[in-house]
Amino acid sequence: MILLVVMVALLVAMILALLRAFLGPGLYNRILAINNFGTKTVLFIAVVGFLFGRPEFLDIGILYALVNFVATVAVLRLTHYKELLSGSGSKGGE
Amino acid sequence: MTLIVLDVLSGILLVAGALFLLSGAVGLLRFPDFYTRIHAVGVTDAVGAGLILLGLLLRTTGWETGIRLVIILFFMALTSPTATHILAHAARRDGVRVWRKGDPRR
Amino acid sequence: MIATHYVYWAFFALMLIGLYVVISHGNLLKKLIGLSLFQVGVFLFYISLGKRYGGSASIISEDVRAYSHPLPQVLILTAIVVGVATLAVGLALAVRIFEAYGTVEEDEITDDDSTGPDGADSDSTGAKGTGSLHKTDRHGSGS
Amino acid sequence: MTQLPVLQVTIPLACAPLCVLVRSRTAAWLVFLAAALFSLTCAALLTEQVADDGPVRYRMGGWPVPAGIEFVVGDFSTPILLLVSLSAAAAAVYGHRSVAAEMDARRSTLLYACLCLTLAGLLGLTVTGDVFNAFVFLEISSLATYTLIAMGRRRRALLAAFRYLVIGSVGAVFVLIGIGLAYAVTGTLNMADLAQRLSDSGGNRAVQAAVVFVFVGLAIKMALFPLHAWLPAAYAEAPSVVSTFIAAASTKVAIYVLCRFAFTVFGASLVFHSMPGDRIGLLLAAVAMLVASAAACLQNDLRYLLAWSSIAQIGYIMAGVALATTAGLSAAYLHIMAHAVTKAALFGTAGLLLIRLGSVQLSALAGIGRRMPWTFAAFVVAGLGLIGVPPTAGFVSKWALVAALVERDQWLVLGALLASSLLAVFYVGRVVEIAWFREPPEGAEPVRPATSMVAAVWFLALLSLYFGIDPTLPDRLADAAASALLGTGGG
Amino acid sequence: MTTFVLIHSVLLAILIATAVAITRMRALYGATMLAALFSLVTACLFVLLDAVDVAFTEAAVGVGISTVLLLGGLALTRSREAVTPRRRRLPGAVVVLLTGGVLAYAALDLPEFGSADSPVQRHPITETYLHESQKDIGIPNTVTSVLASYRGLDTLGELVVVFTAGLAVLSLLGPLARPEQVRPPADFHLADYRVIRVVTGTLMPLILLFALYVLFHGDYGPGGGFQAGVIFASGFVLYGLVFGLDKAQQVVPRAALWLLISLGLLVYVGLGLTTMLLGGSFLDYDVLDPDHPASGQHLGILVVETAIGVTVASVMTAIFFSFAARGVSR
Repeated sequence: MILLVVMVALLVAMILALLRAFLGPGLYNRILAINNFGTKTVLFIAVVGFLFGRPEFLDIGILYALVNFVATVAVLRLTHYKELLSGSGSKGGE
Repeated sequence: MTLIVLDVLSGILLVAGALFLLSGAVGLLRFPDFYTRIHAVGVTDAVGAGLILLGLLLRTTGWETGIRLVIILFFMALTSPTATHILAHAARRDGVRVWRKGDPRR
Repeated sequence: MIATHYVYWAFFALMLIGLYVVISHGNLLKKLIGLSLFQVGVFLFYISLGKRYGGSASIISEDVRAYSHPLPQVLILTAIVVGVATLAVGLALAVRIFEAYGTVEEDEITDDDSTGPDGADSDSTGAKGTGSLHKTDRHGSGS
Repeated sequence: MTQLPVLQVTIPLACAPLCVLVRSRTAAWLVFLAAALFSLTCAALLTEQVADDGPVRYRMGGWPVPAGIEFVVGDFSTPILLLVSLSAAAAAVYGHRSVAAEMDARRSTLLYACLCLTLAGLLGLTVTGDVFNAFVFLEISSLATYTLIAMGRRRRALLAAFRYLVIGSVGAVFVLIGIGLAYAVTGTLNMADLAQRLSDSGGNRAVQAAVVFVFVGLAIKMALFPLHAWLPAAYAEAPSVVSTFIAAASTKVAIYVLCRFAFTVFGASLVFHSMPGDRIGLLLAAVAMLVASAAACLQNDLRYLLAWSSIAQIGYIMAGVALATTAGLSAAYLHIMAHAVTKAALFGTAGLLLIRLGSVQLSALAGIGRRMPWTFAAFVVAGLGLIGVPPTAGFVSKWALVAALVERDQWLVLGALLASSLLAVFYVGRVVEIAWFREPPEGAEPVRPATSMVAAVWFLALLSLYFGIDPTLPDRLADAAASALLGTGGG
Repeated sequence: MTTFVLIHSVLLAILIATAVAITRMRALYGATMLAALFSLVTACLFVLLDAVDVAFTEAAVGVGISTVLLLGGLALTRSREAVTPRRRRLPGAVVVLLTGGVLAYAALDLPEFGSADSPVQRHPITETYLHESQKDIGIPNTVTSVLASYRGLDTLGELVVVFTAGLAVLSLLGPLARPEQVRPPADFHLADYRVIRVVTGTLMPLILLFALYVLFHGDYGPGGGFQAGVIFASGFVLYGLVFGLDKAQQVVPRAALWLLISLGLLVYVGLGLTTMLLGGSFLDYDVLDPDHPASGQHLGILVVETAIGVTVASVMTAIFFSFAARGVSR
């Protein structure tokens, strides 16, 4: 029961993060929202395992924690290198 | 007896974690600019996720699941603040402006 | 009908959104993103065929009674890989197209092609093509 | 001997990484040549075996079907195996000098590797007895083909490859949806098992939708009108050796797969009787013949002209398939073989001209027939085959097609066929007129093309003549294929 | 079941909303971000639908590699999409309507979702894969048994597709730039941040370790060669992103990459040919250990997974390096 409550809270938090990702504005707000959503995903996977009685697949959660980080670094690095090349210091990509 | 204590304790941790997450998410949506939002999220996420993972840890039966939860906790503790840190840093370098009272919300 | 099939409807909607982007959007990168949406719709459709209520992941364990079907998962693993391979090749092509035409909008490229020197004679762009060939050659000769 | 079906596919497959590793152009070429010759040998042996002992089934990993994947080589697949291997071998002979003239050494090895992959993909697509495995092979050959097309000299090649990639992937996903729907209703992926479980599900709407999706997807892959948009640029901009090979093999394999799905998986009664597969097929075939031939007349670039003519030829083949009679299917198989040989020869010649002239704009071809008589004579022979003049293979197959159409009273399609042939006389004639009867530009020297390339082109042209004079072999293969498809299936 | 339907519907709604948002967003960096988010939601759905292996792959591919590649592609092209003109909308709408019509028609006769007696669940191969595989192969993760043994040929095909993609990208974007040709690093360098250097330095060995774990644990849990390969590659990608391309290429030289790309595929095909020489059919691992077929299967699957891991890791690394080097050398 408590797990279900946590799950609902997670889903609500996901939707809120999603709205932020839609609204932006700019690249940074989106990166933040996605990063946050990634954390929620890890927790979702952990909680779903317990909720349906097979909690042994947490490897996926580990992977997400890692990949989320790689993706964030990639976004920062690659968006920058674009701006350096084109020489236009745009404010957050929008 | 210990089982009930564990159960209650884990319940408290889970609910507290969920509350943290929710408050962080509301902050992410409602706060006026990037820096206030990253503040809301950066703090609550680490705590909320930590609490939920601890709560789940108290419910595990096998050591295999437990160790994975600990690993997730470790990775999250390592990566999440780092990501927040470089994100805020990069935003400041990039000239994302700080919101002052009276500015329009962005 | 809707109650038991709501899942399929959702996946079909997803496929159609992706398909629309692929056909109607002129930006080559956006087309590729649309293609992935289209594919993901199909992946989810396959996976949902294997799902069974009350079933669990098909990793055999003593205390589980019912499993979802492993076969759709295997198929989709393959399909995901095919999808990412296509994406990589498509992106590489888009990058080269940008270098050759200076744009990744399909309409602008078509205009450029019909008015540009390429339409009549291959010489000028042929030189361009060989230029890039030489470049890759320089990199490649040492490898 | 029992291992032949799998060797047929895996040896060309294994040659691809070898091509990458050897690092020298000639060595990579040798690897590709070896792969092509090996697969030709395999195909010939398999043809003999199938003709003697009936269909060969090969279970992968020793697993019982339908848990595992099986390869099935029957009468319906051996002509395609022979055709694909043969065009690969011709392309290999042709390719050595052609590639050397068109690109640098490092990319040449990648080109040969991709040719190996395309070959393996097409062969796998032909022999597989599992629908999902067919999807995988389809993607292997497609992805390799996109890469090959992108290696063309002009920047338009990149665009052609990208368009083909997007359209082709949509087609592949359509096939995937169709397979998924059929899987949802039957729970199996094995063709024979599917056929058995689908046989009593004629009224099932999901199965009908599956038929639609698989057919639309394959129609994209074989460039059936009106889903042909990717083809002209793709064939015309690819490196010569590539257009020689894929013009001969790849759309033909897609048609074969369509036949395989129609007759040995879904069943002719579902596709052509419960659903209007025959009427739609014939209609599209007729429109394709007319529109594409007319479009070919309007082209100013030889390779675009040939590519448009390919789309019209797909219409002929489709007409034969859509008749769903023994005569029709047999004619379709004959035309697949005849057109593959003819079109490979034509694209080969176009490649030769391209190397010497730097352009195959029709205006640039003035007088080329006098400067390169041997090369251009091959073009004329193959061009006659394209029109369907006796004694070429094109005549034999068109005659069979006409007979099959008359048998089913399809006069309108017959009319379209004749009109399209007339248009073919016009567009081939136009090229010949320019090349032979116009004055070459001032000071033009006779040019000597590479012997190996001319030899490959002449081999194909003579093959077309030989099959026109003595059509016993193709007739036998096509008849056996048609009756195998329409018979119990055996798929 | 109600819980399941609740979570499932919410996720589906999120998914479709995200898809719509992606189509409407003309800033392509934003669209890429949303595509990553889309992939996260997809992965949640896969977990919910019991497809843990697929979720694992989606994590590594969708969020990791696809995002990095899209960003790499964007960095080399243009990051803003032109407005879709009105005349382009019609063909899309027509095709979508037709396709949607056929799909809706098909849905009328599709089996009920999640039912235990749908044709898929009732077919005899379900029994083969779930129960007989325990006897014949003896691996708890049936997805791995089906993937590497029952349908080993499909997996070979999948590996060939990856290999082809590697060749395609290398032929299009050119082999990797040489380290000495790389321009001096620009002023913004993530390695300047001490925190990220330290964290990446700590994470790298852990990521590689995790990749090995995923490779060898694929028999018992979600994971396998492909996922391991992608994780390995994302380790190198992270390293290259933080410490710069030249450093990363010192760690993985180009010649080695070429070799490894081909090697995995050759080993896979070679294994198949070996089983044929030993008297079995292609990829029949039983013959590897005639006395104990199950241990032969174990050995075969292990070799296959390793081969996949090697090729996938090297192809993905090479693709990333190609994109990145293209940007640096311009």
